[in-house]
Amino acid sequence: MSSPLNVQLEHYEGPLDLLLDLIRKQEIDIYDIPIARITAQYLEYMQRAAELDIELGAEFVYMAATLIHIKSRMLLPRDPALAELEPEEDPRRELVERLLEHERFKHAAEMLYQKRILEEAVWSNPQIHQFLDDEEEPGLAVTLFDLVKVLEQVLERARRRPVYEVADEDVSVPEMMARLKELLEHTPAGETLSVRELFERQKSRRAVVAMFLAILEMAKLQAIRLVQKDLFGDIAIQRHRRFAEVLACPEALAAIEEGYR
Amino acid sequence: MDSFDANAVAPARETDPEPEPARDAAEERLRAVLEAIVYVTDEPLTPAQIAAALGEPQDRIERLLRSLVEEYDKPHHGLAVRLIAGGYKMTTKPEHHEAVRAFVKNLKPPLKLSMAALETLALIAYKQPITAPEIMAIRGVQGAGVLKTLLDRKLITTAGRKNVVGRPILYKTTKEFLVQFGLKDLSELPTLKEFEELRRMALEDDGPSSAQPETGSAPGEAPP
Amino acid sequence: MDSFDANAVAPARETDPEPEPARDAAEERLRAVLEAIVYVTDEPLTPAQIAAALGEPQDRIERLLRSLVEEYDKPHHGLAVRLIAGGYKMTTKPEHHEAVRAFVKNLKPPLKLSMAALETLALIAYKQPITAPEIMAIRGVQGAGVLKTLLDRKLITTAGRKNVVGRPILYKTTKEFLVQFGLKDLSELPTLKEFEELRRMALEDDGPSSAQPETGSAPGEAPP
Repeated sequence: MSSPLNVQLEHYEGPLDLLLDLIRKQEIDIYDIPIARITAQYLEYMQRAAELDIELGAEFVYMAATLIHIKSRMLLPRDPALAELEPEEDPRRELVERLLEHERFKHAAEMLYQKRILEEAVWSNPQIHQFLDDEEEPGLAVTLFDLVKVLEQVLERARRRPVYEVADEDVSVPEMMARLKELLEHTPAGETLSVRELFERQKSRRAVVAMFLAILEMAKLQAIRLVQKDLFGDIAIQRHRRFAEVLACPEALAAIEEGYR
Repeated sequence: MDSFDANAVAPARETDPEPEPARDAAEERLRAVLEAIVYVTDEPLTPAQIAAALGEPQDRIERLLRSLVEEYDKPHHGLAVRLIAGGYKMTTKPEHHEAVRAFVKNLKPPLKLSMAALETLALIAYKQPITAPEIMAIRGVQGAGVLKTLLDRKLITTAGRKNVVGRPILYKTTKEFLVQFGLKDLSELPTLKEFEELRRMALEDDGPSSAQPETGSAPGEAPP
Repeated sequence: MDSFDANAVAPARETDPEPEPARDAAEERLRAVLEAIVYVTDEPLTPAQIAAALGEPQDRIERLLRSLVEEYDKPHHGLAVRLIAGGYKMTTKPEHHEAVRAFVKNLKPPLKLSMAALETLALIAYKQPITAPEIMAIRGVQGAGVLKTLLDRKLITTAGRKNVVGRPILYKTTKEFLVQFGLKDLSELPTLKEFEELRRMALEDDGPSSAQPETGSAPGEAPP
């Protein structure tokens, strides 16, 4: 049996690629595929792949079954009476159509590839910014896909954020300190919390005040450090290196609690 | 001097039997404005957009844009006015890429797409709107994974849902797709029928008998 | 056709008493390259810089750049090649600035949204009807201005009030939202589950091989 596979085992994206390659390499008329020969070659490829421990997807197995099925249908003698009533369709037809369609898209993909090479050799230098007003905020053009992607990101962010929001807005400074402590414990080392964001997340004036005092108390205890990168920039909270030590000390916390009673 | 140029630059007018000098001056000016506009904008602009914004009849705009395309098409120009995604856009010509590349400040990131991604993209371009299961069925591979890459790069987008069981999402190509591949519109993709004909012609030419010499491993040869 | 172009386009050559066709083609090509270079760079380039990069004599480059300046100086061009600070640069002509500015203003901008607006819109789209405090709670930041942007753009609208303390306003997406995103109705929004599915498939597919274009499948071959 002649084999076009005698050099090396090529990689095929899928069974259709393999079949097409077998057909084209041997210059077989695709409208009249010698199904027995092609099936044998196809199975040989699978066999070799197995020997080389190359894992082929389930679709390769499925195609093998399809080929064998077609082969058996072609071997079966037709009932002449039935053939007259209802001329049987060539069992290969559906496969041939799929192969042709597959090949068309391969060609189209190659054409796109060529087009892309051409576009990569081309530059544009639009000067529209010279005619736009400065205050126009740079934005992003948006698709529906962006929308769901962004939703996923927001929800993911929300999920990772420790829950500390309370329905009860009557929150005390020590309680707020405890929450801040928990938040900081969940903040990776070296990263900071934004003071502005902390304030923005508070739902009531009281909570904002409590948060403010909690930050000051913790800074005083040297449990946290406040950092401001630029003048008037956002203030960030960092764990002080004594963070754990200080907050593990019950007396200090009790004293603060007493102070706010 | 001026009349010489006017004749030289606008091949569209060559077909015009009687040149009217008065109209020509206005035309010349409008064409100059169009040149400036095409130069300035980043998105390909459709003649309709330009006509509306300038308050000019669309056919006039279209005619002048075409004459701009022709003018820049000449070999003495290193720039081109191109019809991409239904609109006009100025770019350098690809044949000068080697010289131009040295002067480009911000190199655009290459659009690296695998052949599988390109095939899927081609498939969507031809069959749109199409669902992921349909794509898988045609490609014969369990691989709709490239869809996310294509979505991320804004080459495709969603196009509603198909009214079948499971209501799968439909996908279609975007304007960005046309821009990235420098296509006028989808019709510029060779039709599937054309492929079919090419294939048939190739078959007829080669004939079933004439084995081509360049295919190294002739089927008749013995295996190892 | 070619000879017509060659005569028509190069006014520099008009002063040239004896046109040499062989040199002309090379000159034409070099001038085209210069046009592309002057277009592509933002900083004015000196003839010395260009000459060095292209490996051409500087006087030749200078002569061709001057001829480019002359060519674009003609009234049918809306662009100009100008000598600024000892270097050459392509710009629009000042006399067309008003027209171009008016044009840019009239262009309908595409749907552009800031990240904050996009996040808020996504939340409203998927969780509607939803209140401002609820949006804030999920996003973790306050974004009062964003709601106004979305309301102004008619992408969202109010949907009554929620029966909780403070009776906050509920928001929902509008018909305009559907139009902008090409949706028939909200059920056509892709679900998070579908999105995750896409990502999962992408992870599976983009395993070891398909991240890079495959050299095996011979993309270099010309399509028929």
